[in-house]
Amino acid sequence: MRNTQYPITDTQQALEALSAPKKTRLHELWALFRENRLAVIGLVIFVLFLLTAVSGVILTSGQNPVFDPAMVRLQEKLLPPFTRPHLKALQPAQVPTLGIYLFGTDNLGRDVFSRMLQGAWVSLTVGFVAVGISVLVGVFMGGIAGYFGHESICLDHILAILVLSAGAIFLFMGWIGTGAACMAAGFIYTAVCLFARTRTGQAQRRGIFRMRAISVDTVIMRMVDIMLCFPSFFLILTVVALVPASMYNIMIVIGLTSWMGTARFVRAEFLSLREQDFVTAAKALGVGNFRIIFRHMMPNAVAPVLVSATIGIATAILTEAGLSFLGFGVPPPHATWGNILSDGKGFIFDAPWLTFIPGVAILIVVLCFNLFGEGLRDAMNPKLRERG
Amino acid sequence: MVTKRFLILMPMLVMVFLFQSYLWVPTYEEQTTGNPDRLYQYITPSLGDATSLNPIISSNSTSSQIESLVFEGLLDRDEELRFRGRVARSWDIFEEAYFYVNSGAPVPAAGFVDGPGIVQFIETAKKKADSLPPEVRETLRRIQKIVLIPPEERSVVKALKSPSGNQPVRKIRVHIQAPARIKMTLAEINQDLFTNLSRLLGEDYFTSFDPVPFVRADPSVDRQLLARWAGELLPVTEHNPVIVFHLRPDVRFHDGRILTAEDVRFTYQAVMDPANLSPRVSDYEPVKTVEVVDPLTLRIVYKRLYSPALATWGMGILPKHLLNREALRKEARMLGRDPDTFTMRQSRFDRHPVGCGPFQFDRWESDQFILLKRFNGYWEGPPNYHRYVMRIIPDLLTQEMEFYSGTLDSYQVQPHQVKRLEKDPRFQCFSGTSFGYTYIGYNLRRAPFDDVRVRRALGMAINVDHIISYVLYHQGERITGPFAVQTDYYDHRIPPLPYDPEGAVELLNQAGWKRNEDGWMEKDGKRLEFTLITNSGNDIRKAILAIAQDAWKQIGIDVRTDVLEWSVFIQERVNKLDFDALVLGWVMGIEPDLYQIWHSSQTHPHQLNFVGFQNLKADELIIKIRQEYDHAKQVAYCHELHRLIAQEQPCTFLYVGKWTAVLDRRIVIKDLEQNGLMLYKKITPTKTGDYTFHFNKWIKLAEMPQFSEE
Amino acid sequence: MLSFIARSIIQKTITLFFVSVVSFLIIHLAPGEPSQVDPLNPKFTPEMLERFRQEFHLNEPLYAQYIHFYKDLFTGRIVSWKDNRSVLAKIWERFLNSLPLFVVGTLLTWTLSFPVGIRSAIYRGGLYDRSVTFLAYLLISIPGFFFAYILIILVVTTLHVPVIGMETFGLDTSSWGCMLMDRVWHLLIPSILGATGGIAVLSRYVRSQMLEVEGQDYVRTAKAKGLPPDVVHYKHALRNALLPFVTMFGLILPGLIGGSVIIESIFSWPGMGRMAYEAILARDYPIILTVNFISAVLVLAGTFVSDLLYLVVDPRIRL
Amino acid sequence: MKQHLLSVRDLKVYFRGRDTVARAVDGVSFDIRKGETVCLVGESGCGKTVSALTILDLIPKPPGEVMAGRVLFKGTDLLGLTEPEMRKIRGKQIAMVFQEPLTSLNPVFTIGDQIREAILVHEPVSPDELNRRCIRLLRDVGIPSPEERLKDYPHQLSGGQRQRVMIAMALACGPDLVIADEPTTALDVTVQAQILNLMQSIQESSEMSVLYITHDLGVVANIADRVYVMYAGIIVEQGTTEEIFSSPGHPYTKGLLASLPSRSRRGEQLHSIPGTVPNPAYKPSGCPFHPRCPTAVDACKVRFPEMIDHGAGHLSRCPVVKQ
Repeated sequence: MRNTQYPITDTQQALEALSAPKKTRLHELWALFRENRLAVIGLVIFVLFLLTAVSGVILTSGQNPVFDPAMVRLQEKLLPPFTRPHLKALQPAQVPTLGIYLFGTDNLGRDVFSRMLQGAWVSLTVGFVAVGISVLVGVFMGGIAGYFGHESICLDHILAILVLSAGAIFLFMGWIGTGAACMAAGFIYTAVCLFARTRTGQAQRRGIFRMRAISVDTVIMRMVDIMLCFPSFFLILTVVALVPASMYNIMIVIGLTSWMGTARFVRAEFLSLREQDFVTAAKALGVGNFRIIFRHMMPNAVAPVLVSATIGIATAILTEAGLSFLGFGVPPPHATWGNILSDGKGFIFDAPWLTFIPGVAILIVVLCFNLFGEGLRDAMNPKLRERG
Repeated sequence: MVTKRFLILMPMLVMVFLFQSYLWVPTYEEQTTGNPDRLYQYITPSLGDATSLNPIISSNSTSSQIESLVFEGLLDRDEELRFRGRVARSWDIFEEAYFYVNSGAPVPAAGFVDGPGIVQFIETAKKKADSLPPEVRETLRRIQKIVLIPPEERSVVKALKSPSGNQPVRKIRVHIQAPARIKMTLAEINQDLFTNLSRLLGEDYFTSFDPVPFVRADPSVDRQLLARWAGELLPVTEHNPVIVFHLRPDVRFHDGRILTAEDVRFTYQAVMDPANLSPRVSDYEPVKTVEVVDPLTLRIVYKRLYSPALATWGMGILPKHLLNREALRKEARMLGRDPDTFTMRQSRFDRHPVGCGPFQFDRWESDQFILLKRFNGYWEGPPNYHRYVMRIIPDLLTQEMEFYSGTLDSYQVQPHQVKRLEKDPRFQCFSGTSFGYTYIGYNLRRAPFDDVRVRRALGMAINVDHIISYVLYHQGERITGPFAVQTDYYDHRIPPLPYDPEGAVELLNQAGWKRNEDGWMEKDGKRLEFTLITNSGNDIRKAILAIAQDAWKQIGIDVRTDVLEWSVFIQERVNKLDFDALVLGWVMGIEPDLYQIWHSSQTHPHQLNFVGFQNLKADELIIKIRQEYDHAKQVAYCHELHRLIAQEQPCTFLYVGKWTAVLDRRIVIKDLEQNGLMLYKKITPTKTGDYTFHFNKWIKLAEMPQFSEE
Repeated sequence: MLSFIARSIIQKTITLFFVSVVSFLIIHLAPGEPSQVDPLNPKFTPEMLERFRQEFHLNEPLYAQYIHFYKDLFTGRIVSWKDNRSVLAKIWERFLNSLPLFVVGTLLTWTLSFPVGIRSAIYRGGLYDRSVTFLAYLLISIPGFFFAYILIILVVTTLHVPVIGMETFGLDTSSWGCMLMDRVWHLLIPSILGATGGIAVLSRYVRSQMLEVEGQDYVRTAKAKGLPPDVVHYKHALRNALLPFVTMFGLILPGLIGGSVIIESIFSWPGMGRMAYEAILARDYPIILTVNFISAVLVLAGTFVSDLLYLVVDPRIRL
Repeated sequence: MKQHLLSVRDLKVYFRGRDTVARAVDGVSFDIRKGETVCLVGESGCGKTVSALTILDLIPKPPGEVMAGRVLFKGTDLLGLTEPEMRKIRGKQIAMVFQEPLTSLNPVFTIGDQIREAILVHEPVSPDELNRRCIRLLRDVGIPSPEERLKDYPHQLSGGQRQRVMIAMALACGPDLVIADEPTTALDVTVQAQILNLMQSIQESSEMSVLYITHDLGVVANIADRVYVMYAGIIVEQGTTEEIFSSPGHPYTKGLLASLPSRSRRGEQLHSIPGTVPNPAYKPSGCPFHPRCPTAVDACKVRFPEMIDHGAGHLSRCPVVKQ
């Protein structure tokens, strides 16, 4: 048979015209996501919650907030929801903004609605910052382990770090001279190493100081193992109980005790991505390490991490509520839903709304985060997508 | 498919098994009606577990609650808060006083007199006392006996630490050639003895006594140090109060041994033994000697006047035969520990105490319950209840739930619940004033709190009655000073600070603080601002924090608030005196000893006068109260001190809380009348609000009792 | 095989060492000091505090304290600072208390989750799946203590029966059967509370694992053989879906140590979690550190066991 | 003419997407007679596998859905059977051999387990008998020392051996029809030949019919009695093997034949059909092949072509190509 020439251009055009309408990845994701009605409800409430939290922080902060969550009106304590204030007993400044106690008042006569508004923001901040820390640490650790994992830490690295940290300690203890000498020696050594490396293109491995001690991957994965050895809630509790209670400490502690999953995931993802052709191609083209990581690998690895972060926020809000129950939550003056709830539980017979309003609010928001995250995860899972 | 069936059936069976147990569980009613034994048990909750049941070691409230039932002290307080003998049947208090003959000081109308001369002189003065001023006459009247102690020689070894601390300790022998000394026995303790005697013996008879010539150090030390040692070794005058206890002959420990004076002395020694690390050391530090006169008589001599002394003997008495050296060594050998380092702290006695109280120890399951059973050999007759159970339930709401379901007989009510529970026909309520007060303390070392006008203004700005009615739901009482409201020491005539925000602004203006255009108080361009702190975990304090902040904002003071975790609060802020103002509470004893909290010598870091109250007059009164054994005089001093503190307002005294306890209404007092008839009475609290005073006579009935009107 | 065991034991010992150092540092570098003494109690003097510090070696340098502590731990002589009791004895006692709660909870979780999750996976997207999903997330999302209180209040106010603690107090004279059943009743609510969360989480995992597996070719092969659906799902699919659960299963036991602090506090159940919590409050370092150490040992042992279990479950892995 | 063992009539299987319907199989009819080997040929994605799976009711529902048609097996419509009735057919009367022997065997069970299970589900057999049958089956498919292999897991076997095991499993209950879905695609060429020979020899000895699904015309030439060529969910040409190979009646068949390496001469560029199989959700109007067809005329774009009978059972769906 002879080689027949087909009018290729025509066919291509014809085929393209016929094939599925072009959709962006996001479009497709949205289309898939939209099918899951629960997830859509989750998203809607998620957005509402974000709006509430943002408006909450605007409306409840400042010198004269629209809703004052700290306004104490003792004579108006423990009023049920939808009660009108006794206007005669109040000074004009004390009258609630809405003219009604939408969610009732607490044991000090503070407007629960204002407190919930403020709490929304604080709870959200706790969730976001804690998860943000955990994602950052996790991605960083996992990325390094996955990408540079095969590289070794040599004895001279360890020595340099030891000298530097000894210098820092000396400086801290007031032995300026010794400390400065140590620091200087450390820096000079590091600089020389880096210089030599850039000159020769690669580190030459000679002598005992350049002996490979342990690989980066091992170091990081052992760190993950060590962290996983602590029962997480117990660890959080220990640290929160021992360090002074503050909102920031709680966020940091929750964040620093939950990065291990992310790190493992990112590492695995990087390990498999590193072997893939497009990375090899990029490397062959002489693209720098960091460009490869951030331009090529990170986008692939980070989307699923973000999904689990959504669920992580929900967990962080719950953790904070649990800590509040045990008396270690975010301390006043910040109201969080968790501490409104645990403060209210003593009044469960006399003022049930103090327990139920924050309880149900936490329930709904956490539920929505979870449903939203799950929906997103489903939509992004290529395996399920093919069959769906 | 087997796997599937297993996975579904297994949990179903487990659930069914779990749920069917409901049919077996007794309801509130069934617990008492079908179960007569339940009526002989008293079950009470506690938020925390006990630490140790050894009364000389433990220091928390749960432990002492149990200890008060298992152990018995020499005495306690009755309904009127007077001392009442328990293990001790009765006691005598008198004084032995000493002074060194100061042959270098002239006695008015007698010139320089030696020892026998002084004795003679006082004896004579006593005989013709009529011409003397009344106080001196009164003093002399109390002196029963005067004895002359001849000069004596002795020597002691003093250890001298080098100042830098890194050289070995130097041992220095100090030789003393004590001059003659006069010993007087007084029928009643008199802290003014020497003041009054000096009117007889000359103003500077005592003050001019120089002990230095009588001591010699070998090897010699510098003069200053020697003078200090001499002052310690040869005190010019000395009060030695003496308490003689007469014990009951029929008091037995739970293991059957008779309690004797030896046991009491052993208890004292155990407290003082450094190895035991007893927190009660400071109570007994003033004790000089404890002598066993005979098995039922005990003589305790104190180094100095110390009026709270009697109350300290309310501590539970330990059985010597179980805890002495030999017993401990035996136990250590049994446990395979080193007998030389084994102390009472490691002994099993800690968790299996044996005392002589109305209940004897039975079982203790950590964090679950402590079980006591009644002691049939109790000297006052055994209690009605057969068992006493303390359950440890760390959560108040669950305690409440358990109370409703009938497995607790009492419940410590929170203020906001009082109203609701008082109405419930199943329960009876008791309330009383507690011994703790809450206050806002100011750091008097810092401006602006060094100005009494500012402190007054701060106090006046706060509506305490408001706090009491709204935060405490009327479960509190306003106070004006640091004494227990229930006692005579508290002066009820002192008016509280009025709630007067305008007056407060006035006062601040006087102190130089003026409102600026933003409405904040300002002086020399500086805004009046500070931080008010308290510890976490106490809702009421948190509420006060919020209220104070709000109230002070009204008069133009910018207050930030901070709630800190307890240990941080204490160790970082209070102990290091790093605070502006704080909300805190003190638990008072009945004894009016305010030395540690208000004396100016206690204002250093880690001491309890952290507000930094310093007032010479107050110091003097505090010492006087400490040394006064006469109740009426003590009361008078206390009232004076109270007035002084109220004037100075070193802190804003807020309130003493009231507690309310609910009991099952079926619990009553069962008593035998003299004619042998059984009598059931409603439980009534004593004057001080103590409803458990007659606890040994309580019993639970199966049915709700009906009392006839009396 | 032997070399695998030896290697992982060495590796785990090193990890354990670091865990012990880290936990020791966390606790000792935190501000504040353990004090059995209440610093505001007027009866305590600074000298006494000093003596306590000496007794507990708190005045020594950190490394010496570290050595003291772990020497005591390994010789079994370690005692709690709070009540001078042997820490190991205390932990053992609490362990026995936690055990029934743990066993019932785990049993319910690890049985019920599978049928629920599998059914959900088979009928993916159906009404059953959607309602189970919703319910599971509801249970995951509810704050634990809130849920517990609602349950307790419901039971106490409607049924008037006690639910707190391990048994009804004052019943010790009733029949043997009654007492047993009473204990079972007290077990009911806390264990169900513990299990619901577990079931919710685990059934979600089961569902996603099954979805993954159900699409595999061998499931189709099994169907093509004419096997009934139960065999297809519960034998062919489940057995493969189980692999990731082996890891989780290895980590069940450490959960016992961490315990459920909140549930145990609410139900005043004297279990491990509550002991640990109270130790934290009292800064009872020996207990905190020992619990931590034991749980680290259990985690490492758990991972080791699950590595071995993989050998059993997955024939493709050979050492 | 032998009796039809299986005849598929006008089968339509659609997959519902979110807002699209993928017409994977869009009116397919074919027949298999007893003892005959029929090949279903076409590129990937043209609906061969779906048709095969539909016969055994193995397509995932949802999203798959049989819209129309009948699958007559020995006279009964399989599509009308209930699930338990269907299970009696699967494995017992119609067995299937899949493409990937590695993933199609359950990795966590021994091959012995898997074969035994295939027998036991249909016939109650004593353990001894069962064991003997398994060994015989393995021996039949040419696995050496079958007794030991029974205890092996799939990953311990080579690719060819795995496929032999799959075949053994398919033969376990002596089915009347074996559907082999590209059984040799994943294998080495040498092994491919062995497997094909094995299938042929078994078929000869046991009178069973085989529906052989493949995209490889080389294989077809070797084993098939008759061939159906599928494109985009429809049959475009059918006929005996010789007819199809000697005188293909459809440009698609021609294209396929032209792509066979054995047919090109040395030094000549290998022929290929431009473009790919259309997405089943967006099929072109008219003749689905027209965008790729070198001989397409304007009418092809609008009119769906009917089958044209070329006689002797050779039919094709192209009005343009003339014999």
